Amino acid sequence: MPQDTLQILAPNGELVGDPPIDLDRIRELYEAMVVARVYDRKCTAMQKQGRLATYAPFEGQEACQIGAVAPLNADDWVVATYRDAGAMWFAGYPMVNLILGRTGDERGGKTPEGINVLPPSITVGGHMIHAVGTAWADKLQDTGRVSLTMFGDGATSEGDFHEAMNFAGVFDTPTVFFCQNNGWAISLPFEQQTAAESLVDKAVGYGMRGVRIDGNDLLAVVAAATTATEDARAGRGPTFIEAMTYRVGPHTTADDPGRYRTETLTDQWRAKDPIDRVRVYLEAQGQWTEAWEAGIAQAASQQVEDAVAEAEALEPFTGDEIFSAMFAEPTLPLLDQREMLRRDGP
Amino acid sequence: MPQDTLQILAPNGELVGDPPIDLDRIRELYEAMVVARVYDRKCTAMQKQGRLATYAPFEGQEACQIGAVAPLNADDWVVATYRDAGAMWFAGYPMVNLILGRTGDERGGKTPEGINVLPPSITVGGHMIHAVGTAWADKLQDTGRVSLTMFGDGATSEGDFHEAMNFAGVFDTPTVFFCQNNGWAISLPFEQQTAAESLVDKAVGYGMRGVRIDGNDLLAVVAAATTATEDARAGRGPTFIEAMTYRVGPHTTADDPGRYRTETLTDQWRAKDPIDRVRVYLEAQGQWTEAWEAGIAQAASQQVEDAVAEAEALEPFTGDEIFSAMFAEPTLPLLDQREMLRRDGP
Amino acid sequence: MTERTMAQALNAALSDALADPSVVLLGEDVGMTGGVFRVTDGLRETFGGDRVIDTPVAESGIIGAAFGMAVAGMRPIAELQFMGFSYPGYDQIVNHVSRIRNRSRHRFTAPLVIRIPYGGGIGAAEHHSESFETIYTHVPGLKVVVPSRPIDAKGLLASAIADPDPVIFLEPIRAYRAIKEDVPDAPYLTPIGVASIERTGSDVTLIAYGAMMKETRQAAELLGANGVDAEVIDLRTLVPLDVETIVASVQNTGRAVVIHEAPRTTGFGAEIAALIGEKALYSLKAPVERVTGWDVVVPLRRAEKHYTPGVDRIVNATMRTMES
Amino acid sequence: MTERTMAQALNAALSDALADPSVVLLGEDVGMTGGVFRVTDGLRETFGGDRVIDTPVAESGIIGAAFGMAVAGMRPIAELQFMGFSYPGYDQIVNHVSRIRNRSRHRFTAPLVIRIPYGGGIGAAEHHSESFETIYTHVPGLKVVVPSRPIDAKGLLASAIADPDPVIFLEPIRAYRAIKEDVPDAPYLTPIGVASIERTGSDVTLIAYGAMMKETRQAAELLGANGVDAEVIDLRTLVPLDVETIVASVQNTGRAVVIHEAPRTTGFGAEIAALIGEKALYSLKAPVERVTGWDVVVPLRRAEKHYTPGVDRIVNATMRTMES
Ligand SMILES: Cc1ncc(C[n+]2csc(CCOP(=O)(O)OP(=O)(O)O)c2C)c(N)n1
Ligand SMILES: Cc1ncc(C[n+]2csc(CCOP(=O)(O)OP(=O)(O)O)c2C)c(N)n1
Ligand SMILES: [Mg+2]
Ligand SMILES: [Mg+2]
Repeated sequence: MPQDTLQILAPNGELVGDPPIDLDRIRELYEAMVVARVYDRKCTAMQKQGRLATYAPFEGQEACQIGAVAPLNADDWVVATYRDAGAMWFAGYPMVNLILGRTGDERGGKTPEGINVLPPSITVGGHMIHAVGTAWADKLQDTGRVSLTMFGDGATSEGDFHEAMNFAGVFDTPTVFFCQNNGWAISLPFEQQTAAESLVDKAVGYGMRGVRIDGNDLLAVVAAATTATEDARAGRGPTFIEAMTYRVGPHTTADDPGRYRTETLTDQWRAKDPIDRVRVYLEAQGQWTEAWEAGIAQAASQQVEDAVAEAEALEPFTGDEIFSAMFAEPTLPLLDQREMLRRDGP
Repeated sequence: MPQDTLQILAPNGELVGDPPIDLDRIRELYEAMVVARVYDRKCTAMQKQGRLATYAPFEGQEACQIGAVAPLNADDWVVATYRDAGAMWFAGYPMVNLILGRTGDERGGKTPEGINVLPPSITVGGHMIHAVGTAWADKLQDTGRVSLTMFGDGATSEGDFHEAMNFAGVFDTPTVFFCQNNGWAISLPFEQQTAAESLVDKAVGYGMRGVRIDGNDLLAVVAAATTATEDARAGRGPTFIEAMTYRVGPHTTADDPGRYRTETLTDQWRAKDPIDRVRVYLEAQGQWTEAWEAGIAQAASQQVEDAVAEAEALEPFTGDEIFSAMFAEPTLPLLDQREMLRRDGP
Repeated sequence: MTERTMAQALNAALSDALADPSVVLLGEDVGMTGGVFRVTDGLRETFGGDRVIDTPVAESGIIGAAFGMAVAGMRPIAELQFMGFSYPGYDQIVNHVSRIRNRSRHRFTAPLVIRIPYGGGIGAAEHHSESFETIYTHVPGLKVVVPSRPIDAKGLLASAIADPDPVIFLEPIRAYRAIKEDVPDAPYLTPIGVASIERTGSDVTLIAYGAMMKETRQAAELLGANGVDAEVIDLRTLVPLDVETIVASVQNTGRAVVIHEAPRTTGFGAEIAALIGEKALYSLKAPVERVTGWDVVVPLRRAEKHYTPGVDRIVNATMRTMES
Repeated sequence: MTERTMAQALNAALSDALADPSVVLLGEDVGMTGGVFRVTDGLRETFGGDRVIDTPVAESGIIGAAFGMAVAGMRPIAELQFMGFSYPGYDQIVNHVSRIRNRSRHRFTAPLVIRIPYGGGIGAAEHHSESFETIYTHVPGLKVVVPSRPIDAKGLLASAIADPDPVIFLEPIRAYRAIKEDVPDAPYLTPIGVASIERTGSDVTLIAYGAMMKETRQAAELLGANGVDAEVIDLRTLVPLDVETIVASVQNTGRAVVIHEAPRTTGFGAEIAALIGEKALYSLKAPVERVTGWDVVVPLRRAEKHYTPGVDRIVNATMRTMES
């Protein structure tokens, strides 16, 4: 880790700072990390069986996925990416929706009422400004809500990142910018994405608070996310968090990391696993048993299987349905086209 | 001026640092500033007479216009904006071309061979990356050329600024980013463009050298531009320069600054006029006479008049000609359209 | 009723809309200066800087932020200064604004209006004369509206703001102050998706929209004086298009001329001509004529006249259809 | 001659081009991984990281930088990963790439190729199945090329790189590996602006390009088996369009069906239909049929089949033209 990187729980499971949450809460978040990992591995496996489309695993980033969301209220906004299924799920986006999306079904995007998690952004960079807009609306309407946006190191190269950061600064919106610097934008290593030492160096250029943390340290993530969320909610404006983490798996199930990296670095990061260190800590505190973890994992695995089964059981869209959500009401030309499809077939 | 702002010649004409150039060169640059101001005022006047289209005056920014270009070689690239006529002219773009552009004639954009000044960018923000591309080509082809791009404070809000700065940093291109922070993006004051204290704070986020200077101080501008240009030429990569200056005139001849600012601040800046202070200094050095200046001004005024007359004397494009520079050779569909225009008239 | 220019009629619609606290207006220079074309004049004074918001120069940011606000339940109206400056925001429009309803199966929506001054004819600088409506009409999920006169401008803008879906609202620059007409003072809605038959006629159908309505109306008068009875349709909405009105008219007249200042290739005239060919082929007595801008960059002031279709070009094209 | 897929044929053209030191290739993941579709496989190893350049994720930056390089005399080839990710670079393309020659009256030029994989049919995620060729064909100053088969892909890409003007080079994703065919090993140029008559026929003209050529060829076979003799035109270039070949064919057959997977409204089919209506109206025995994608977001994997025109749709539309 570079200097000035907040760490609370060291890779060996020892505390090197003050935990921001109590043991019960750590257990809850640990459980969520385990579920997330099971979900993630299960999806990868199911993709190999051809039951899911391309999948972007987040293994190694579970502390970010769970910790960034931990301080949020149920109705806060979450505006995240294709790699943030863990975060979205923990924020209340149902697993079946995630899976539906991965089978290639638009109905996955239908977040339940009351939950303000947007469908994942597939394009890189464009979504961060949305979390400025939602936050701005909340500020203008004084709802007290906060908007969390999650994105990768690669996304900070896009012009839209800049405009989002700048607007958040200028309009002082309650937005939390949570960057998972996982070392790679597909095959491009961090060092080739920017000449800056660190992404957090960008914050000052937007007049924004910036903090760099050990992204594999659940407690550091929770601490930084909590401060940022509280600041935002209290009207103290946006924060940029750079979480140093690593994508230990491929970019997606279609990617072959062997083309651009060796396993050495990856192995070093595996040794800093975000789940292991919390387990070691919890075990030392007498808060962890193998049986408990097995139970969680088993339930999670079942949940994913069920979600895939549910998704597969759902009748695919009819031709008619592809016209039905372009507008509140289909326009006359769309009805005309629906007629053509009915007449001539696909 | 904020702290850490390089100043060499104070507004009262006294040296507060070491001049980067000798008196002869200062006289040359002074002359150029006078020509630029005469040109600028003349264009404004001619626009009022309806002889030119909308004009964007740079009065108050002459030190930037001349000083930024001063260290360049004849074949270096200059990629600037609608407000940088002074800089473009000093870099070798003929006055008649500038005027032609202002009468609304594409032929103004035809830079003479050997001069690498691009036609001015009318859109804000998009052109800076071009100076990364030209510099990159020069680096790959080892020509030793440097690319200077000039832009305003407002342009730094665009996503393209970010991508340009980032690419320049990553690919270490010989590009000089010269930002004239003239306090306004049309009606938006600097303080509402960014929450950062200063634009130079952005440089670190791109791993780039950044320097803030008194943009109304010719010697500070020349010093900073010379260092940046030499660094670029020597393979030491890009520099970001923030020149603190002020647009004392309207945004364009179509603008009414009374809608968004009072004259108080403008008057304060008039007192820091970039030409006056050099005159005071030169006079103190026995290097300035009224007659000399009047001669320069007279010649410059004549040059503008001549350029306008030349532009007006030029036959406007025929209908045929609007098709003639879309491609190296007009395509068949374009020839077809040319025929239609010939047939049916405009 | 008050006599108003289009700019004033739009201002009135915006002022009416801002009475609803969920409506905000944002863009470059919309507040302090009242916008490049003064369409938002006085609104900041009335509704405050939090509701009529001057933004940094960042079109993608403006649209992306407005999108987020819309998703969160507001009714933002984003103004871009010229169509030539709209392209940096194109990704936000295509990839997010137009799609969030479908992506979320109606759960999240973007009831947002993007106002874009467009078109030439005022001898402006490069990028200030664009007519690229096609790049918006081609995008599924957007409505595209183009008023040609003050009375429609007010009612259509009110409808656009009330619409549950995103609307690209194109404002013809040279029509902003070209004419004044009586515009009702009370708010009203002019429906989106309904063309207006401005003049009935039996010989030929002239189809246009936006700024080109001026030349089209003039051409119709001239043709009338020469014994050619032209029906004139002002489309008013490009998406969703009022196909029925067009087709019915051409079935009646048997001839059609479609007029726009956008470049010819895949301009909106291609769509109209194709539709007429599909739905009224057997009524056609002559090829549908397209009178359009050329596939060139809009020339600058001194040569712009060669680009924008003039009355002559419309008349000549129409006379050609009459010869068949 | 070597049997090659389109991806391999493109790779060969790129490899040939890189022999010229002024050619560089830049884009996201084009180097180390050989690109999302492996079209640039092995090129970095051969020509080095300075010539085959992995860039940050910034489409506007990629195009803007490539533009600057082109202006400075190089021949950059920019790759965007999917058409759905091309929009952030749209401003650079419209406002600079397409215009610098005109803006500088030939003094500065942008001989640049922008390669964009496009189109659906592989059940991809959102934004990975776009066919928005219209937003490029509508822009004056761009050439737009779309190969449908390996042999053309190599020759057209070589021509695009050699072209003195900017070329948008659209690569149909599902054709990358769909077929192999013999492709000459030596470099050659396939001219831009010339359509290819793939099959002669007397009853109807089927006009398509890119990935849709597959279904179009199949439809023609099927129609042939049913006694309908279809002429098949592969446009290969959309701008500048080979109008003559299209018109001559339709004048002969009297019927036309135009096929693309792009959305219908102001899709390229509109342009073709309009042109046929203009230049061959009196030869037409039936309305020109447009078989297109719909004005909807391309559905995801489970429902995509309702979107992309299939053989049946082409056959049915063609049979309808035969009834008149
Ligand atoms: C606008 C855009 N350009 C390119 C892509 C292709 N792409 C998908 S993911 C990715 C890398 C993103 O890296 P990063 O932001 O670090 O996120 P990570 O995948 O590492 O989580 C790229 C280039 C895209 N989805 N959107
Ligand atoms: C992409 C784009 N958006 C908006 C505009 C309209 N516009 C012209 S100048 C300007 C302000 C630019 O401010 P700044 O960069 O500070 O330059 P200055 O005019 O002060 O020299 C704006 C918004 C434009 N030309 N291009
Ligand atoms: Mg990453
Ligand atoms: Mg400024």
